[in-house]
Amino acid sequence: MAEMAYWEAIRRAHDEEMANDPLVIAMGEDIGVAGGTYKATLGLYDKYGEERVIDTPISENSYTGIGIGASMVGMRPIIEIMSINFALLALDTLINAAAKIRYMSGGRVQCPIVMRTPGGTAHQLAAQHSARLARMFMSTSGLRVVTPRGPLDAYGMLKSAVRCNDPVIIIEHEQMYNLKEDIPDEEFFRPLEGAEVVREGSDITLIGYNYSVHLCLEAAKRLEADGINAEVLDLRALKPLDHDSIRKSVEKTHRVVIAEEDEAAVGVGAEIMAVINEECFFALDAQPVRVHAADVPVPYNARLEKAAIPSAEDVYHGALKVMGKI
Amino acid sequence: MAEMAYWEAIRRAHDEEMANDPLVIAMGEDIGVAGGTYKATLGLYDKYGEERVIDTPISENSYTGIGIGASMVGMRPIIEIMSINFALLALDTLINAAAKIRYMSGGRVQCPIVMRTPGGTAHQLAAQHSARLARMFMSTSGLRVVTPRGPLDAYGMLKSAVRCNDPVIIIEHEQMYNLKEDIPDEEFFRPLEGAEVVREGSDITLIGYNYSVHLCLEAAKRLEADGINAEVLDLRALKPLDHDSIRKSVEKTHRVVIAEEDEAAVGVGAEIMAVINEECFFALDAQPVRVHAADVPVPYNARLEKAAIPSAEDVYHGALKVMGKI
Amino acid sequence: MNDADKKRLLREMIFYRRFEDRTFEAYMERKIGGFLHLYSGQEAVATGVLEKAVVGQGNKNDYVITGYRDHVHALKTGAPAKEVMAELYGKETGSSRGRGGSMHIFDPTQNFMGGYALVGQPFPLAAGLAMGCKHKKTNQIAICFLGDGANNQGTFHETMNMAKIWNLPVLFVCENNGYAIGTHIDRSTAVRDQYKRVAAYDMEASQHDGMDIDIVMEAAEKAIDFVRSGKGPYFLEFMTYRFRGHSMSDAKSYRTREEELEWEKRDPINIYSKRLIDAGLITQDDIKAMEREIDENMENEIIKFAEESPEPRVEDLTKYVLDDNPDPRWIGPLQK
Amino acid sequence: MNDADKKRLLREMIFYRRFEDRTFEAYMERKIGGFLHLYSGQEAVATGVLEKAVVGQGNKNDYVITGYRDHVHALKTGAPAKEVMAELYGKETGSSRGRGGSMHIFDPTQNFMGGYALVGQPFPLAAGLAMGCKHKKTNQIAICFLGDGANNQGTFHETMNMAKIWNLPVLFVCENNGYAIGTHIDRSTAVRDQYKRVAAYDMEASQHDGMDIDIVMEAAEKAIDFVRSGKGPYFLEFMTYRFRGHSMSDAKSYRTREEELEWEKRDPINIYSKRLIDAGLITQDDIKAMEREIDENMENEIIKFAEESPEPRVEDLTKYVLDDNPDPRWIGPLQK
Ligand SMILES: Cc1ncc(C[n+]2csc(CCOP(=O)(O)OP(=O)(O)O)c2C)c(N)n1
Ligand SMILES: Cc1ncc(C[n+]2csc(CCOP(=O)(O)OP(=O)(O)O)c2C)c(N)n1
Ligand SMILES: [Mg+2]
Ligand SMILES: [Mg+2]
Repeated sequence: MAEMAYWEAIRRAHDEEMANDPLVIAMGEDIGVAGGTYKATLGLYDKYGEERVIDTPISENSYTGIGIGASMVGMRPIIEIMSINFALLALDTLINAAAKIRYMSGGRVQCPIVMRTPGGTAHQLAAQHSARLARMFMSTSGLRVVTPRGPLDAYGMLKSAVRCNDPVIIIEHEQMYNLKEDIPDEEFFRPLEGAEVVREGSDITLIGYNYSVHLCLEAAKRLEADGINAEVLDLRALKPLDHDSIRKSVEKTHRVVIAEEDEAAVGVGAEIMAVINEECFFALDAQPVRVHAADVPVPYNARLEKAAIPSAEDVYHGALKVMGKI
Repeated sequence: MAEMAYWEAIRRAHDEEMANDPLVIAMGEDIGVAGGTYKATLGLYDKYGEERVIDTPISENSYTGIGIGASMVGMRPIIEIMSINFALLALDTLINAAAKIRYMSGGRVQCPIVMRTPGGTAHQLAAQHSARLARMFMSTSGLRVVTPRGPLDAYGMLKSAVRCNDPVIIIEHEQMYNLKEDIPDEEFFRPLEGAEVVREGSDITLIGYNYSVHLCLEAAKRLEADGINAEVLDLRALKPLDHDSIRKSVEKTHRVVIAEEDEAAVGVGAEIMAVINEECFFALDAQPVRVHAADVPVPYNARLEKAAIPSAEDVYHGALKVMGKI
Repeated sequence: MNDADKKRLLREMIFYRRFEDRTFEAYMERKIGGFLHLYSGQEAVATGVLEKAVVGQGNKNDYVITGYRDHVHALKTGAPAKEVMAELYGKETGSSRGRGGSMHIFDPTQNFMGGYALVGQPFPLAAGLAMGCKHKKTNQIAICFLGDGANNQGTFHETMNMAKIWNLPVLFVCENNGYAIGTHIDRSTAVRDQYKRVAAYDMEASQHDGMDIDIVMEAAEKAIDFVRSGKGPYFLEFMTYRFRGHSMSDAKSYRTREEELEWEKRDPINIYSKRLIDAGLITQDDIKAMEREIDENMENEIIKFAEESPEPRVEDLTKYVLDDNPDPRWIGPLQK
Repeated sequence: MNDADKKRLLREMIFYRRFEDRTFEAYMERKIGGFLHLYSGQEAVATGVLEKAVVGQGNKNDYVITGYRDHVHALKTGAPAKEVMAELYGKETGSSRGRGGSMHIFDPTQNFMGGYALVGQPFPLAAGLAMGCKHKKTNQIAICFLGDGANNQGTFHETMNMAKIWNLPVLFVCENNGYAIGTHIDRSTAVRDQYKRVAAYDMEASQHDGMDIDIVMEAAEKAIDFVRSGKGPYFLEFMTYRFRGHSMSDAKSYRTREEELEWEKRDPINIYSKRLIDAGLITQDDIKAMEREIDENMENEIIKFAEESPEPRVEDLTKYVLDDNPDPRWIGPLQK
């Protein structure tokens, strides 16, 4: 057991998987000589060489495509996209190709790539560097999408993603790379499916994923002070989505807040709301509430930026509303 | 008043807007000499010349970007993307640029482009030619998204879109181009906002957009035979979404089916469901039902393709379920 | 190349032409749906290039990938014609189990890695296949066939650059038929000679007649040797013509009958059959007999198989979306 | 160019350097957030090129567009320094009303059409601006400044091709500083000389020293004449170097101190001031005085303005997403 930062956990997973299987490679901008913008591959260029830790040109669609092509002949590429905003450039190879190749080949060809990319607002990065976009991947058949909330999952899910035979998108968050957690020294894996109750509670369920889990946990603490016992559910996997865990928790608490940092409507929260309607409508004692970002491109000014995205405070207020306290 | 096909209506709107304003241009693959895959610009190359009806190379991201740049200096480009699947190649210029330029310039620069593109399944076009994707545009701040269900809107909304100062995405459908409707001979406009009740009813609301409105209308007819009086609401505009009309109809009928052809979860239907939860939860007498496509890339085989996408029959069954009849 | 091989090659090209003609008929009879893009006129390119590659030897094959005009490329790698036809019929026995259709033929048992409908998308996929070969040191190469119009897509540029800097064993074959659907190359492309464009990546390239299979084979042999010997990527351009419309609904209003006739005079099958006849290797009658035999086989074996094969079961709609037998260690569910 | 202009040019370059230095300080004081990419070392390029374009004349200006390293380009077009600094401070008086920040300076009153954070995105936007100029027959041109790394993006290729076939009045200026963040050009790009890449589009191009503003101006004048006279696009490459890290958090581990020192010897400000001193136009003391005056102005006018300006109001969060005063005829609501 040792404390490890999120970025170190990712780096360790890379290292172990590359040591384990020579077919595992990493690709991305500045991941080699420079060690990666968030240090996810620090030192691995020296250890595994430039043919396995590949610095790419600024050509997102095609280096993703090259990773996909390599995966079709058995390689296991871990593709880093420096920021999820740039992933919009790679949606053709990712969505039109990787997500569909297994299906349109009648199951005869597979694309076991991993794409890692941080989404989310950080510190005033403005409209072109603050998108979240989880929703776009989550709505695409043929992909797996996961959102590790901390080092444990960041490590264990990356390792699983490398071994899984499907294209897996791992959505990280700029504000989580320095987050720390105790991690076992022995190798372990964390599954790519299944939501997780990260705090047991009985009065209300706060549902989050990626960074918003932390907002939920903070809100739960504040609710406790008010005598409200909140359960926090980390979705972990957005696709496939774990309906059972959602239903179970709602059937227990009868009240829900869904918290996400995402930009706008038609998001993960909407889908959760729909699933709750479809699977446990009559278990609800109150109208579920979505806590999400304002429907604006993210502004540069710090005050506006803060106003644009949800805080733990907003989740707390959402919960009070559901509880009928405001 | 004369009967006009959907494609003719679009062609007429192009023609009138180009005659009205020399700053209006059209761009796209094979839209000039060849007149457009769906004939939306037939004859206009001869009439307005190659500098205004521009055949582009197969370079979706950049010709969209060129249209955006031109719009920043006052031009009014109508950009055709031959199939919405190819629009994935253009999301960088469309979403990272066009949708954000007004905001990140503090309102000082605008991008009045129109992008027209058909989404949807047609006749066994398979996974790479059958995407629908409305959801991806609908969830992007800074865009307007409309889905004309017939010639009247196809004509009147395109004309409004050309004059509007925002980037407008018009999502057409391969199966609607030959659909006919009576259209006034005099020029008219149809607004880019506002849902429309296309059939009044009192027992249940069937909500659709784009092609699925026709599924709803057909289902409504069948329900009538069963003595169920269905209201059909065409959303028309996905962004901004007309919450009022949705609420009004739900408050009247207390029961909802949402029908869409889209691929999977996190779709338009999920958002409608969330809006209903948020705005008229207690008006609901039954759990709302989504009728949507299976969560698969679209298969080639005709039988599988049919099974993958919803039919009027499925909407009808959804309605019966909501009515407690099955 | 011995005489038997020459006759075989001629037979192959005739077979490919007949195969495409037959799919056209089946399309008219509504046995085939979707888009159907035929290869008629361009046979010498795929046949000639792949004759010089490793094909028909299963997983020892070089990797081949292309666009939506993919039947012939698949067939020449060794994909069974019955299965390709069954795919067009949307049958469970089809190359892609009826899920892909004409634009998405796959046969990984022959390393045919698919036809793709997004123009330009196969460029990076091909470079990726090559990266895999290089990495695994298998001495295989990747061959990517695409049209002239595809070269205007950003993926062309991005991929050429990476193929070069990483020295990937990939052969790009540009089938320059002068048109992207209805748009003539001169109206879409700043440079007519496509092979000149890769000078921007310091890549080896050359341009050749694509209607004469002997010329194609000679050029291909050199290029494949170059690539296989580890010298890096190569870009081969062949000047050719498609005799039919872009796909089924094409009225061909964008080109003149004169232009078509000019090219039809250079039909690759006529050029090659004349050459073999002139050399005394074969007679007109032999060719007639060959055609008859091909047609019989087409009906009695290939079409029959496609017709009689079962359709996919609707219960299997959601198969093949993700791995249908995933390892629970990686997938879960999470132990609670 | 007369002596006063020469002195003005020197002053401008010194001002730009000081401006960037000052933003660095403000960033350290946390007055500025986000990413901050400084232009120090490359001043001769934007200053020299735009000196030969139409700038500072409001809507008569040529259109200018660039990436995220955009302060100096904006300033040289005529964007008020106060407003650019206020933008970095996130203030309502900023060039982009505090919504854009360092990477997104806009000043449409001077036809400065923005800084963009997506590498390669300005290529097509620039061609579009040029299309507008051509269409409206205004005799303006569009000028696009981008780095060497951007040339590997697909938009480079797609846009060069269209700019050429449509004969657009656009000047592409490649500021080749040898690096894309931490990746040296030789490791990312098959061809080191960027101007050679546009031969693939039959586009006019040339390469020049980007540290000597006289050389820059000479080359720019020719290129701008070419473009303005309707001969089509032009690609100008300047060899330059950024003296600072890519952005604030850059340890520059990817390059050697020797390389940096080599380039620092060729500081464009030193080269030009030495030339003016040698020609007897100015003395070292004059320059010192100039610097003092610049610094005073920087603090008393520019920084003061930025500091004292108000922040945007939170109530205005949702302004500027769409047209805030749309015409109801086009927008609705629908009459029911
Ligand atoms: C990304 C994308 N854009 C547009 C299309 C529509 N489209 C299909 S084929 C084609 C022309 C391609 O021409 P070329 O590459 O020369 O191949 P050819 O058909 O001549 O063999 C176009 C534009 C597409 N399928 N994909
Ligand atoms: C599409 C995209 N990919 C990656 C990045 C991350 N990134 C920012 S600047 C940069 C390097 C660009 O280098 P160059 O074009 O040479 O410009 P320079 O910074 O040297 O001025 C990269 C990779 C980005 N902003 N956008
Ligand atoms: Mg072609
Ligand atoms: Mg650079």
